[in-house]
Amino acid sequence: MINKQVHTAAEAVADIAAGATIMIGGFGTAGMPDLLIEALRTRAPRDLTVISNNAGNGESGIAALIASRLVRRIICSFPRQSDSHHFDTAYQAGEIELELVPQGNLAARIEAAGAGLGGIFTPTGFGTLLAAGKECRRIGERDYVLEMPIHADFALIKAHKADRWGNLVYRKSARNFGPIMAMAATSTIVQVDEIVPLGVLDPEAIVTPGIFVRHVVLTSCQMTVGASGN
Amino acid sequence: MINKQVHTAAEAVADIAAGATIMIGGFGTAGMPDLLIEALRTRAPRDLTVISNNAGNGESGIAALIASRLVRRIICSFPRQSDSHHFDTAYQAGEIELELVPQGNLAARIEAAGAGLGGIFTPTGFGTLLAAGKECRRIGERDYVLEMPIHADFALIKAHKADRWGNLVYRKSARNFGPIMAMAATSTIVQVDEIVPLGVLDPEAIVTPGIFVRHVVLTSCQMTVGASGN
Amino acid sequence: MTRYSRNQMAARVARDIAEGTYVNLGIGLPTLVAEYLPAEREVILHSENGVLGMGPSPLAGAEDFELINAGKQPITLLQGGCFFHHGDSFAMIRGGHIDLCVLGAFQVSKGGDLANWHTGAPDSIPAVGGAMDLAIGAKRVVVMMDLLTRDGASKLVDQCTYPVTGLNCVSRIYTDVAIFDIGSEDVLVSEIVAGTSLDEIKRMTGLPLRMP
Amino acid sequence: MTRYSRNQMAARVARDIAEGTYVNLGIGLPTLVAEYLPAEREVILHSENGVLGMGPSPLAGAEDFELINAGKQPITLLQGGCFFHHGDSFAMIRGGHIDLCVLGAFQVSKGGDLANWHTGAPDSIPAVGGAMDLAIGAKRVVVMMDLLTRDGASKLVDQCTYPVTGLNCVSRIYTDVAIFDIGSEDVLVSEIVAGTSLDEIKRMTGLPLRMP
Repeated sequence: MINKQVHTAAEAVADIAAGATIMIGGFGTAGMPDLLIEALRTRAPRDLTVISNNAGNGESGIAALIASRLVRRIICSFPRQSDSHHFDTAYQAGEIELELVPQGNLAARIEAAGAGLGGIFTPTGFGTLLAAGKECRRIGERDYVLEMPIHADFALIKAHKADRWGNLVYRKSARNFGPIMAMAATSTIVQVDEIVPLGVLDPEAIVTPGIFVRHVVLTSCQMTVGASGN
Repeated sequence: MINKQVHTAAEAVADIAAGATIMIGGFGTAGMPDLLIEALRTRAPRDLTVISNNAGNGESGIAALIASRLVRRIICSFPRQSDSHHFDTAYQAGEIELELVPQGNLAARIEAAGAGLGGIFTPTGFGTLLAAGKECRRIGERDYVLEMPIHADFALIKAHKADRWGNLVYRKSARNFGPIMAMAATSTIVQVDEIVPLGVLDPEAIVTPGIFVRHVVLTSCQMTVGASGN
Repeated sequence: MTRYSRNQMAARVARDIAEGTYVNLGIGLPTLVAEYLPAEREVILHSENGVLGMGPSPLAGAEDFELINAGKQPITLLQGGCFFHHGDSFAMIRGGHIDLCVLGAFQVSKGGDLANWHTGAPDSIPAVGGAMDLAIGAKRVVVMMDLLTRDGASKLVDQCTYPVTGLNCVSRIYTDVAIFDIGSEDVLVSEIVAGTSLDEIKRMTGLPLRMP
Repeated sequence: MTRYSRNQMAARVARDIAEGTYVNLGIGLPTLVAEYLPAEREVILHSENGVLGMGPSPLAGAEDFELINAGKQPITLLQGGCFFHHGDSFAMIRGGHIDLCVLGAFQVSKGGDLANWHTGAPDSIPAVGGAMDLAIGAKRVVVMMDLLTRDGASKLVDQCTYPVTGLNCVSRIYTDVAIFDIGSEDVLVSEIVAGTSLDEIKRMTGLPLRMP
């Protein structure tokens, strides 16, 4: 019987090694897989490349990974925020490399990876600093920049509900990067609020089919493990 | 108040003129917008370019458009079928131009148009007759063909339910090309089984947001019009 | 000289938005436009983090931090609204499906180039978000800004000195002093806030403007 | 010489498909493989027209012609199955998410080139469907075919004479006579149907084959 559920976040991230490229879902805190990021920080593989919309807020999540000096490089659209001080410090000290990507190109490059495309011509960024050094081409009456797919070894995302096949539904704007990152990573690991029996999720409304999912872990798993006697 | 419903199929297709490029949804008969195609055949604009997976079966749908000599060119993946005799005859008589596209490239090119991309490098078709004369490029360890987006003036598709904003859900494998064609056409016209009040469709389960839809018409509209006294 | 307040500018922008328009309001000043759309006029607001049909802010205590806008503020969803992922959301933008995008700006050039993402200061940390996609994606991109900086320099310029966000993408500029339309040849002053003359505006901008 | 029937070939392919595998079975002969997957082994079948989790054929009278497979035959959906659009469906294929694709073939070359879409006859109407995407997309592509044509020519060839569907994409070929694995240097005969010798197979194909 297929069962993609694992019982602890530590188990879910157990084979993420130093040097891995990791997509992390979320837009701000909506859809941020906080449990999985914390398990990753505890595991502490170094030299990570992180792909995410932001570069961390406050003290938790990606900010905590940066504070723990696990992140060598980050690909994101919006690193600078009012509370991105861990990123800011690391960046200004030259300890972290930044690839800044317009948000829609970030999404499109992740989608291109998931769909097996080798590159895409996008109009976004043409004529700007962020297209510097990139191949450009006029197609029809418009100018485009050639952008390459962004793949990852792992995607850490958050969804609302899953079943044992790994089918996922999301909740409101916490969906954001989850579905496309799930398609672009070799291994997708999902933190969910609830696991339901197979057949409960409406086949017309499943957003991420289980084919894109490797492990599912309950957000409440730490507590569950604690409650059961550890 | 926004209301995308129109009351007859004739009204829905009223501004499709000769020379138009038209996407037609469906995979075989599943998802085929038969009512809209019949209204188009009645209207009879000539020199159409049709983009669809197949080139018509039997006597109705795209086959009827071809039999009425309205189609100058067809872009599809699978024209030859056991009952595609109208296409076969027109093709062999040199009366219809065929651009044969692998099904996944057809989908990806339609998606590229909807997403505003200028071109995509796809691995499908590399080294085959269908890539003849096209730009190819090795990227990483793989060979790709540059394929261009396919736009349309109109998309005729079938969905299951709509609301007055044009939000759509589909039914089973009748979904197929509907959602991506809706995004790639300037005007998308949808035939639906049912129109429900705004707010009835689950916002987590809407497949095509109304932004991609111009007109919605009930599949039962002909009967309704008839019943009301014509 | 009379100048529009932020609220008056927002009200003026809102006046031009017809029922049925799909609109993305950029972070900051443009967000205020939503407050001036009459409730009976159905205008569908897009947020690039995957929401179409944004409603008003939630009541205090009713916030749901999984239902936020691009500025990461809690929002509500109207009946008929829906959710989708970032890929689809930016396909809406890049693919020209959004009718109108209202953005703030550091500078707009007379050719419609937009600068609104980066001051170019060498020690600053750059952040772009969706700015470049929004700049070039919508069917119509308009800017909402004070005409002058605090130092009195015109933000409507001959050529942008800040790094650009997009080229030749702005159609109209709503300012506290006047409304400007970017023509193919020159810049038109389409509407002037009462009490200011075209000559004054020409002096403020240093540009050869004309009335339509 | 003993040869596998179509059903025996299908059973043999099915034996190699482990639980949890995501599989696309091409139109025609490969479809038969589904009949030999034991019900208790969860194998998830993909159909390129937007279905994951295909179940057995419906009972007569229970067909739903909006629930069909790529061959346009009515199917059913298992619990846990789902629907998606053609874009996502081919992203699954092209993006390498399908573990295994089983295809029929006119010819396979010793280098793993596949020809299965077009006889190349000048007066024929070409049709490709999803063949080229399936050929190059899945993590592992295997072919299922009789080794010889009705005229006795080998379909495992030095170089394809029919127009190719994809280059260097086939890993394994299940035939009525033997199973062949395409190695980086040569073709291995991994399993022979009882009663046939390697020498006979070499004669049938005219290729320098070896046992692993």
